[in-house]
Amino acid sequence: MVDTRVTLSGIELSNPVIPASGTFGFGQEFRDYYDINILGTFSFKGTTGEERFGNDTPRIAECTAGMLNAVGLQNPGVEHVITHELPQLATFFHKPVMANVNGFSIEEYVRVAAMLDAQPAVGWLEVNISCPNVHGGGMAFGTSAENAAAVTRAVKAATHKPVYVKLSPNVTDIVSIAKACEDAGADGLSLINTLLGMRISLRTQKPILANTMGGFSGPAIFPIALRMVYQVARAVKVPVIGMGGVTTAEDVLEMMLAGATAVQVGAANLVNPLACKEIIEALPQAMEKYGIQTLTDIFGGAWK
Amino acid sequence: MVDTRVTLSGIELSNPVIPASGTFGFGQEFRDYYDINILGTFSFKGTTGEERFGNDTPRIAECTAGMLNAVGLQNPGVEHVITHELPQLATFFHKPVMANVNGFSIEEYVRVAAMLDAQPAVGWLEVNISCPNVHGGGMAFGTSAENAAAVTRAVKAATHKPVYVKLSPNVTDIVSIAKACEDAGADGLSLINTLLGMRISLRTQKPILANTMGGFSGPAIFPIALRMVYQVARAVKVPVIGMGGVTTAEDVLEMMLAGATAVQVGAANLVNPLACKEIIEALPQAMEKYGIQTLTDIFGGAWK
Amino acid sequence: MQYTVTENRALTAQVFRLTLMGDTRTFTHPGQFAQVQVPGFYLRRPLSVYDWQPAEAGSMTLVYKVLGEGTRALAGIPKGAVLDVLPGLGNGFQPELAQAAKAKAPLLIGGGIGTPPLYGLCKALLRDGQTPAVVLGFGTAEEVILQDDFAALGVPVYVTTLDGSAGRKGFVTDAAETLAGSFDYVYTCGPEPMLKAVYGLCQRHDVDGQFSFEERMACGFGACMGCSCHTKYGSKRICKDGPVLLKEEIIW
Amino acid sequence: MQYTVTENRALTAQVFRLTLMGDTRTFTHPGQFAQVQVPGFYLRRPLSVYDWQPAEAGSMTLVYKVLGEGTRALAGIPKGAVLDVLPGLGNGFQPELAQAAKAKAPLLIGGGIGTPPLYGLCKALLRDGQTPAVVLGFGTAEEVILQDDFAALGVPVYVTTLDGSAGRKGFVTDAAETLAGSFDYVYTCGPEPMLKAVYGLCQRHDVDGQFSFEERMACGFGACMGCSCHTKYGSKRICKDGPVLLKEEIIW
Ligand SMILES: Cc1cc2nc3c(=O)[nH]c(=O)nc-3n(C[C@H](O)[C@H](O)[C@H](O)COP(=O)(O)OP(=O)(O)OC[C@H]3O[C@@H](n4cnc5c(N)ncnc54)[C@H](O)[C@@H]3O)c2cc1C
Ligand SMILES: Cc1cc2nc3c(=O)[nH]c(=O)nc-3n(C[C@H](O)[C@H](O)[C@H](O)COP(=O)(O)OP(=O)(O)OC[C@H]3O[C@@H](n4cnc5c(N)ncnc54)[C@H](O)[C@@H]3O)c2cc1C
Ligand SMILES: Cc1cc2nc3c(=O)[nH]c(=O)nc-3n(C[C@H](O)[C@H](O)[C@H](O)COP(=O)(O)O)c2cc1C
Ligand SMILES: Cc1cc2nc3c(=O)[nH]c(=O)nc-3n(C[C@H](O)[C@H](O)[C@H](O)COP(=O)(O)O)c2cc1C
Ligand code: FES
Ligand code: FES
Repeated sequence: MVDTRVTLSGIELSNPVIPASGTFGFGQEFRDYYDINILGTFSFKGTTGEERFGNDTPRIAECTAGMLNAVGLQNPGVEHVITHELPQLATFFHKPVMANVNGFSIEEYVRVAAMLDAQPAVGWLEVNISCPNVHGGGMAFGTSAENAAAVTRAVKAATHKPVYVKLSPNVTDIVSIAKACEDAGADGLSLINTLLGMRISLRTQKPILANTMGGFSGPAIFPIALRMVYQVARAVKVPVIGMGGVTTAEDVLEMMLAGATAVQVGAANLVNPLACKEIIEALPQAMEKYGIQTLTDIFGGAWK
Repeated sequence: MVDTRVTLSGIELSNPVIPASGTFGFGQEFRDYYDINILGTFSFKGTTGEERFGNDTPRIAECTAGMLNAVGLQNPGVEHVITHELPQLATFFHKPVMANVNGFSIEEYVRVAAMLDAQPAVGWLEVNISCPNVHGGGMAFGTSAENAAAVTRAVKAATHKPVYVKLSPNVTDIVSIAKACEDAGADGLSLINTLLGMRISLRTQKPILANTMGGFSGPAIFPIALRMVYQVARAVKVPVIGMGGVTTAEDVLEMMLAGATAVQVGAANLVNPLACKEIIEALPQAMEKYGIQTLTDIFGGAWK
Repeated sequence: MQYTVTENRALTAQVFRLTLMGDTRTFTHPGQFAQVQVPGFYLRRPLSVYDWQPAEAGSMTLVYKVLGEGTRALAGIPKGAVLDVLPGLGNGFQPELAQAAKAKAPLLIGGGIGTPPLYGLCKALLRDGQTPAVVLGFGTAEEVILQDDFAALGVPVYVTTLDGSAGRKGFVTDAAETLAGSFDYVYTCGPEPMLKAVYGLCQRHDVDGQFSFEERMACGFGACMGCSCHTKYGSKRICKDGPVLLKEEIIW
Repeated sequence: MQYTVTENRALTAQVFRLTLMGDTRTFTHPGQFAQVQVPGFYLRRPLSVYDWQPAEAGSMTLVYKVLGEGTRALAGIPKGAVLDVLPGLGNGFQPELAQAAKAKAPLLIGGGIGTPPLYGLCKALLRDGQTPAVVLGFGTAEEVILQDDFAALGVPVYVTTLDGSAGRKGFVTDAAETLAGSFDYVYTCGPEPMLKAVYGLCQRHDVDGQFSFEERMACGFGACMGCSCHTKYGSKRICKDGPVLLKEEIIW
């Protein structure tokens, strides 16, 4: 029997597979497809201080081996998440959940984080400083080391649970931003969020997305994500949650060899609601194929 | 009859399709497959001051819908290009060619550019400040606006032919770098070069590329390239040559709607030596399908 | 879930009829849709169910138009091939809500490729003892589909074409207008400008109805918020809370 | 170029024999290779030609081992399917150069999946009136391939396995060593450590030879510089200037 357990800031996961924020809602929609308690955990939909409708539609465009989304952080607001989504979730998910924290100002990040920090169901805060789909906020924090550090510091001061900062890949030097977050007290890092991309309709000759540009994710971005996970994991001491295009158990192993402690799965959930279940089931076999007994053994293997 | 002609800095091309540097050698290898005079032009292999072997092998890794290369600017050196490759080329290619200029210092860029500028067969200089596969040079110029401008200024001062600066996509803000090059005198911009990526072998648990990381190209990167072309073309007045994942005539049209004046095709040539021929042949039909009479009419259509 | 293609044939130059064998038990309402994975494409294609036999070894029929690359590829899939499909998505038409409103003589208005889901609906309404009539609108005669299918159900079918090459010349609403008074409820599916015109028709004649919408989707089962729209009762996901909206909640 | 699969059958648990019909006129030498597009994968897979009938409506046979995802998918391609293949790539073995060296009794040394290209070579050498012998090395008896094919050509075949489960136990060079004196030239293809050992054998016995190399490739026809190696005569592309290098140019 192989051992698929990993630990994120003191909380043990039965396996490293975590549905990524924005692709799993608050878990509800996947109940029809499988018992989501088999997951390591999941990261719930990005939550802001107030309810948001998000961007106009179309919000989705197809790409070769991937997709664009410009949802723009649609969510019911942190109050509603606490009063409705989390109690609901507690009826069918019995593990600590990862809370994806968003804001348009440091004050908003702090408020949302503090409120979610107080929820017993929440195991970790994942502070998203990298959403490319909102104007005048989000992304700006993720593309500067100083701003990233400022958000991290403020959230850490207001919370007790482990804080994972989610980094943007749309930067020249992700390592310096990662280090700034680590120095500011981040307990871990999540990467990557979506790459900024675009598609144009030949029929209308205009951008397909109402928002013009959107976040690019799916298997197409895997080599970029893997590179960034490798670079960051080597440079920091805190755990890294790797993501970007992960679709198979082999992808999970490759991410962990690059230095990821756990792995998130995003777009794959949308095209195949059973994606995470299939990855979790395939993982032991893939480990055996490559002679891996204990998953934590391969952590960072590619650079050690 | 539709009109596929475009003009790059005063030189008319019969069509906008240009094989990208590094994927077409000096034209020789494609002669077995078709008469390359049907091309708009082509950009020859990145040339440096001295002969280079490049990086160790493996230099190639496969990805979903794309590939990594870490060739590392293998080339016979500018002298040999001038004394052997260009005379050879003149025997079977009768159009101005695009010279891809590389260097590890501003002096080297200037020297290589000046020597190629003096060649009658050369129509344009494409100054590559963005190769991700060489240490201690190349990339560094492409990730800072000041350095990019400095290379541009120096090359412009030493040459007479139109200078296109080839930009790196591995940056936070490609528009500011593009503008810096324009302000420094660039006659046009080429984008994008490859994205920095990586793959790890599950068999060896080590990076597949001997160089660890490599440049990611192919259809997977198209939405990122298109977004950058859109952003840059809207922000500058000089022509933009768009590239990154272009594989079909439809991709060419999408790039031009984003604001590209001409379009380069890279990795597609490697998996299908007839790629550019097929694109050129399909272009008139694709134009008719979308009601386009004159190709230049759609230039920047998505932002106009 | 895996489904075997038992039929994939052209009805017109652009429209195909696709029948798939497999587990169809998750379909509960006409107007629901399936997410069809076309090999070689990343996202699934949402296609409404035209009709289905609900069973573990059941079957479903979809009628689709070749619009872009994905549906073009779908048209090339041979009989016997296996497709990955998510069935039973969305709310579908809910005649039970119309019955609560005591409707007896509904008018079904379909435009172009919005016509197929009305077929399953029509059968359901007949089973419920209602007396539906059908108005179908197309561009030209060559594009007319499913007229015979509805006729075979024994319901009155009124066809309109924009160029008058078949049926009455004009819009579906022109035909529906002449039927005013004879129907007490509307079910409709078609391009958004048509839905808006039908909404106007309902307003003018004070008739309630159910409207089926389209939106670009990623998941199709409510997880991504890709397909949200505003309604009078807050935001809804076209894929999960729709594609059918009640007239009263639509903001126009 | 398009080729129809006329055969794709297992020789062992991992090794398959693939025959393709189509234009094979660009093959001129044994040891050349083809770039096979496996549907769903971005890069082509380089596979050596085992044998071929050169004609516009010709055929080629490739023998390949399932190593990773691409070759696994290739093994699932049915008879009758059409594959996109670039044929006639690389220099191949050049017996004409050996003849210039007056070689008459060449030894062909194949290791594992390096064995196939030696079959076409062996036939060519026999046609040229030479008297080749063949040494084939594998891991275990279950992995042995093509022994009968060579035997049917009437040449002496010596098999070695690492575990001794078939033929002589040991390396190909152990077997070749016992034949020293009986051969005046070496052609070899196999994993690089084996090639290096064969190089040592040649050095010890002052025999010249031709060595076929592998490298990760993108294009396979000389355009990308993905497959370069150093030789005594400068850098060469394994795909275009190779895959066969002459012993004298190899740097070891
Ligand atoms: C709930 C619902 C039910 C539908 N039922 C039917 C049906 O029964 N028959 C039918 O022919 N069509 C139906 N459609 C429309 C159908 O989904 C599109 O025609 C189809 O997705 C186009 O795919 P493509 O690959 O040909 O186009 P492309 O333009 O190549 O597709 C690119 C992307 O855009 C999406 N897309 C393009 N047009 C549409 C559209 N109009 N609606 C939603 N997504 C789109 C595709 O799904 C894909 O993700 C329905 C749409 C929805 C939302
Ligand atoms: C000139 C030449 C001739 C060859 N002849 C044969 C032959 O006749 N029979 C045979 O079974 N094999 C042959 N090989 C090796 C064969 O190309 C690889 O086994 C095959 O590409 C592996 O593909 P995969 O998808 O199974 O592996 P994956 O590891 O999934 O492939 C990933 C990528 O790596 C490349 N790759 C992986 N291993 C190799 C390798 N050893 N050499 C080159 N590229 C590799 C693949 O082509 C692909 O681009 C030859 C290689 C070369 C260079
Ligand atoms: C539809 C969609 C919505 C997303 N919403 C969020 C979000 O609310 N918060 C967040 O941190 N990331 C969000 N993401 C990013 C993903 O969590 C993930 O970082 C990214 O998609 C890369 O992984 P993938 O390639 O596996 O999808 C979203 C992604 C998608 C596709
Ligand atoms: C094998 C290979 C070698 C390349 N060498 C060069 C080079 O020498 N100079 C250069 O400017 N770009 C080089 N490039 C980048 C391409 O010209 C192009 O910018 C990039 O590949 C994106 O286009 P694509 O997705 O169509 O391949 C190379 C790309 C590949 C794949
Ligand atoms: S398409 Fe994902 S929520 Fe509707
Ligand atoms: S693989 Fe491209 S040059 Fe050899």
